[in-house]
Amino acid sequence: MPQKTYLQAISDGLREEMRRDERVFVIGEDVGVYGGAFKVTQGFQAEFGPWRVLDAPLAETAIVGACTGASLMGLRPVAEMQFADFISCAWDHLVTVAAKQHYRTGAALPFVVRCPSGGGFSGGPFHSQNPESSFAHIPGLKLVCPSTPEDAKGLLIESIRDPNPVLYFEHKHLYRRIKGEVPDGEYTTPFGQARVHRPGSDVTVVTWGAMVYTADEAATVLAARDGTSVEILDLRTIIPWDRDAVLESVAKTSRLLVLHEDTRTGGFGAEIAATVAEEAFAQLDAPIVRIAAPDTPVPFSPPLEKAFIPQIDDVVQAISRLAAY
Amino acid sequence: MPQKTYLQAISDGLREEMRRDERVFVIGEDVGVYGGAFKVTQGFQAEFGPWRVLDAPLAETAIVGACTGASLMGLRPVAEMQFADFISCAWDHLVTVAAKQHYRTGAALPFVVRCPSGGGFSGGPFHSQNPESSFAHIPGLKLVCPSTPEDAKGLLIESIRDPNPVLYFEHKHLYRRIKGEVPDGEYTTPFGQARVHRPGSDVTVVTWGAMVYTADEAATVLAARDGTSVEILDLRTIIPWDRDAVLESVAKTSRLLVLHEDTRTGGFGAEIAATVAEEAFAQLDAPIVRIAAPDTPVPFSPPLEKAFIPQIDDVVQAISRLAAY
Amino acid sequence: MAIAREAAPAGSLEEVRAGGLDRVDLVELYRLMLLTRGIEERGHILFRQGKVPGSFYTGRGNEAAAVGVGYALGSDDVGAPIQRDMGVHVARGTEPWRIFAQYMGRADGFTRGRDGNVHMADLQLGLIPMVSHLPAMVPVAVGCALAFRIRGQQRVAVGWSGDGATSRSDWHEALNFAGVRRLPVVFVVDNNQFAYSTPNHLEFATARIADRAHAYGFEGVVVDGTDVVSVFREAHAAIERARGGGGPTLLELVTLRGEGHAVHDDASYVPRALHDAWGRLDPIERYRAWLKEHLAGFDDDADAQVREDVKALLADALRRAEASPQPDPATLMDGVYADPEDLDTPHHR
Amino acid sequence: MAIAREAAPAGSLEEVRAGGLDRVDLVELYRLMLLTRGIEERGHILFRQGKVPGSFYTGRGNEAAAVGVGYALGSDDVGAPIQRDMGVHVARGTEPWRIFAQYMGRADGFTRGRDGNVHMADLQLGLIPMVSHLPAMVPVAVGCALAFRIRGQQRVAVGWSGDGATSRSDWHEALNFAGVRRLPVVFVVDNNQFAYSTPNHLEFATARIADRAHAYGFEGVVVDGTDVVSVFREAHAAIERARGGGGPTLLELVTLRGEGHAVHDDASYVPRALHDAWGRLDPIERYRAWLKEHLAGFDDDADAQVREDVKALLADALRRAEASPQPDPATLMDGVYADPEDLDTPHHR
Ligand SMILES: Cc1ncc(C[n+]2csc(CCOP(=O)(O)OP(=O)(O)O)c2C)c(N)n1
Ligand SMILES: Cc1ncc(C[n+]2csc(CCOP(=O)(O)OP(=O)(O)O)c2C)c(N)n1
Ligand SMILES: [Mg+2]
Ligand SMILES: [Mg+2]
Repeated sequence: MPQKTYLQAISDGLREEMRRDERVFVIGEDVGVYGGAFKVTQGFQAEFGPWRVLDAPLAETAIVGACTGASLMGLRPVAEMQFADFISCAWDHLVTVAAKQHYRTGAALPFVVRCPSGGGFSGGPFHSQNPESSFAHIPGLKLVCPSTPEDAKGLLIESIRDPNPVLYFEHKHLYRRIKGEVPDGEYTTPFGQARVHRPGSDVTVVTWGAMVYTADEAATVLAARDGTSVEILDLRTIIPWDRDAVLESVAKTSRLLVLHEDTRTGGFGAEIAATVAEEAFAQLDAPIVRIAAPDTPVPFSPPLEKAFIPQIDDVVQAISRLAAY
Repeated sequence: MPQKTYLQAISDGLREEMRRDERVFVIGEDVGVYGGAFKVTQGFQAEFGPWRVLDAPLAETAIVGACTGASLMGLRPVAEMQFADFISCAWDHLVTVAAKQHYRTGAALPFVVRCPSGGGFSGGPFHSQNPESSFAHIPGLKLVCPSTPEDAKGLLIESIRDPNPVLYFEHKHLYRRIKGEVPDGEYTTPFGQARVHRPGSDVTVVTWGAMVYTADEAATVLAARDGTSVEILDLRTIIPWDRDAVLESVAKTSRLLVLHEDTRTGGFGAEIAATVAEEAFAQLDAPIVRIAAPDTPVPFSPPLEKAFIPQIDDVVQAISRLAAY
Repeated sequence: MAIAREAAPAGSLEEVRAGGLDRVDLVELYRLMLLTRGIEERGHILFRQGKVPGSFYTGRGNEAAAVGVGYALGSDDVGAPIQRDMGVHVARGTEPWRIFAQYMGRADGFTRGRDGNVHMADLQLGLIPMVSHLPAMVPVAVGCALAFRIRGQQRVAVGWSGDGATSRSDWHEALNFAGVRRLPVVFVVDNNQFAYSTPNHLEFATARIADRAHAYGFEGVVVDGTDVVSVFREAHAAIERARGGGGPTLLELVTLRGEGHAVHDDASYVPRALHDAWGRLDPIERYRAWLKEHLAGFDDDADAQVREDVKALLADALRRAEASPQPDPATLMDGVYADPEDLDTPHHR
Repeated sequence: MAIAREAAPAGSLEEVRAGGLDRVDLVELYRLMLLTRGIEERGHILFRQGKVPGSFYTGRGNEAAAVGVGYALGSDDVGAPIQRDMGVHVARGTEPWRIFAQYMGRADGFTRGRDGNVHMADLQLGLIPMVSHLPAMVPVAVGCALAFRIRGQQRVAVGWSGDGATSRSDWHEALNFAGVRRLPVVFVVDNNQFAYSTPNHLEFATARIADRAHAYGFEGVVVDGTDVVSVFREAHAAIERARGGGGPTLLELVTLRGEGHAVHDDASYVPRALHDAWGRLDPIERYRAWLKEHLAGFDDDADAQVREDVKALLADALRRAEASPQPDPATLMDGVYADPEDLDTPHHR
């Protein structure tokens, strides 16, 4: 299988789906001639024309609202937020109109909003956020957070075919840094199935997105240092999320660390911890630990941002304490 | 002390603070001549004039944005959302501008947004929501959810004087249904201090808003039925929240039920449960139970809404199971 | 400075016929307006009987505005009407008994008890159910128009808002996008002079809302919303212009909200003189008089016949609606997410 | 149909003087523009040296537009400038060394390393720091103006946005509210003809953005943003009109973005002919030529002197900024919430 970057995998998945299904179109700021801020749609307008790769005005509600309307009329819109942070500008439309429409009225809204998210490169408070936790509380939306190139492509195709509004969070810090094998052609990665990124037996780490790699490096450190065996589950999708896989792993390890890049209070890690505290209480041998960013905006300056985003060392220490509890 | 309704207590607190401090002004849709959708500001415009009780256009971002600007220039704005649900229209402004401003720039934004929230009277999906959990994930905002008339007044005055953006969630279903003693004149109720609504020793129930009364009725049923002693903590403020009080109560009872009217997944109950699972693991004798609405929009029709909002019976059963664990 | 065009009032029968309305249409418009008001009046009675949960809203005074536009839509066109637009649903052929079931939160209402009031639509008729947040459906109408443009279909979308709702963000983003791309969409503003208690002059600072069309690069037209014939004429012209590639139009339909914002509101903030002046312009009375004057053969008997038919229809609809069951609480959790089969509809193919 | 007024270009020295700019002002405007460009050019060098984290943006080509408005503000007025408006900060007296510290994310930057780039302001100078989300600060400027109106203060707020940002919701809600209440606020649009790669004709469908002022009930003026003297004149007139109770004005300042959207963008989507045409209108070159032609005594020597002064100032500022420490990670959690003492400022009393 060919090696591809995470970015290339997303771009390929989208292009292939547009070739297969002429109902799929792309809308966003600067997605056309410019190919998008991160060049995911580079060359798309030349191939598909200006009405299937549509440069929108600087207006996120117009963009996502257009997805609602166009999906209702039978198309399969894929919107791009220039940065995930700007999805706050379409919050009302998403939670009020899109999320509640099928439950209230039976109308299906098959569209995708791609959200380049995450920090790690001094993007500052408005170009680094991970908004998935905010949307996880809103019934009616599906949330996807791939960490590998293979999943990035398979989950994007699955997102486009899903009959619901799907927010697809692509982590910017993985775009060109992460390469992996990506199958050619058509395949889908199902929602709601966690991936065992690393099997283990002592401690379960549940995470997603860029933190999968942080967890993995921490696990490698620990394996080498004292043989602690860490099982890493990559959730891949946040809504729906794979409770069974988490509960199974906890049944095996009796110790749970939840790790995410977003801030702690009210983050999705709380939901995972609360669920396990309710459903696997008897299996737990130690407190459930959450590692997340502190409750502040994402700071710009490297020393601050490093202190903000969970680091390998933070995870190593937390796992050690947990293993020793 | 005089008995007042919850609504009257809010209105009195606001009026008194406007009399004491001429920097305080009210802005919102129909707050002037009409006195607000729920008549909280009835008669205010006659007393304070049209520029301190300002009918705004139908534009929530203009309203809350005006609060940001006016508070920066030294005033103490109190905005009214016609229903809490419409705060989704000011989400971006609140999370992007207001919440992050002090951390980034040192500028304090002392304003309040009053949000008539909650269901129970067939308001349907857009007039019944409890949006506090969504905002609880956003560092920089304070969130207030009074349940008694006394607290409603004291917390409102405290909110107006707080140097931060405060979202004040007043539960519509308590407006005229709940009466209580309310001190005359000036007093404040501090943020971050839970109120022991009912002392007890077997099971801790942590809740807020209208659910305080649901919990109380459930506790009365159980006390009569089998003598189960339920301690009810009314959080009163969600951000900041009183972790110490919760942990203390759990240390005593070893059993925790978290109850809220909003939907379950990603609700603030998850944060409370996760915190206790992390910090009081050794004290727990039973799984932490959450009772909340199911993950759907708020349905309109009475049989559906009744099945949606946690009922006394649901709480009775959950506490019984917990006590028997 | 005025920018919008003021539409002429209803003219002679010849003019009206040339505009596409024959005798049958003219009587049908009347019937639809009666039906619209009848539905809302009976809904109000149901409310007072305690059979309608929550609150209750009507579009009294807006019947001509709603029916006139609804009747001008082509069969494949779509629309997203709002709280005063029962007439659009009626003109489109929505079954009255299901509207009553909707009001009462019954299983046969269009939202099966999950939403109330006029937060509903029969999707099969090309109507899109509104949400409370105003004017959130206007960007959706634009999205429909975008789909038509992408697919090269000769279809048009209509997006409604109130006068107050034009102050909000969504309205601007939607009109701007539609103007830039010259999409086949018509924007209708039901200007009933108040947004709840807030009068026009506290909502916007132009002489007319329709003046704003210029800010988006298309034409604005002010129409007397109590005159069903001129509403139809202007709506029809705008819709056909959009269909022909001429881009959007903004139609401002001026009326006065005939009742309070909702049942609990006595609207005492509406100046009496204003209320009285517009009371004389009741769109149904007005149209009846016009018909009697212009349409040969439309006499008291003919009128009585239409009214009887409407009455019978409504009585039957009420009976049927009252027989509709309450929604089953066991279904509470169903359908938060769509299944793939939900895409197997005419729209989605 | 054009609605906005087109401002006249800079006139004779006499006209300019009558407009309130004396000899000292005229040289000062020149110095401020040089300083503005100098700061951004040196910032760019710092970026290439790896000393500026993240990305880097400049307002090249917008110096006259920014300085001209900034200089027209009264001492108690406030403003919320945006990404191309370094000149506003400079005109207002912001210390250059703190701007460099801000670029580099140092402890002495206005946001103490918590935010970057021009997401900053010296609050003491009446400037309000921007956020990324555009144009989120325009409603804030309106809120400032509302406070002035409520308090009866003779102060004015200025809210900036780009051409692209006018498509967004916040812009509409803010301008509408300001128009309805005739608040003392001036709206400035830096129309540099592109929003990232998106040209004007894909953002809006009017001939001019300033035409939209009419939709909000006030006047719009189109100004050549490369002509500092006419920018000052129009800004001054609008600000003083607002101060006098005349309500808002919309000023559209037309330029061409002089560089890519940010350092990584080569702006190859800008048509070459357009680029070349506007290249000849570099606002600093243009103003220098104007000064030499109109201001007696402003010869090569005088020019060189101003440049030398600016150079020295910048060299010193750079040294000072480089000495500023990195922010201490131990402070990461401080100040998410304001303390009561934070209200003990001139603004908040
Ligand atoms: C975003 C939003 N804010 C507030 C409300 C509450 N509300 C319901 S109807 C209404 C007035 C609407 O006025 P207008 O748009 O003129 O429509 P009308 O009811 O007069 O037909 C208001 C403020 C709402 N529905 N949506
Ligand atoms: C709400 C929002 N969406 C997207 C962006 C990303 N973005 C940053 S600058 C820019 C273009 C802005 O164009 P314009 O308003 O014309 O200002 P200019 O940069 O040209 O001065 C975009 C799309 C943003 N900052 N805010
Ligand atoms: Mg109205
Ligand atoms: Mg621009």
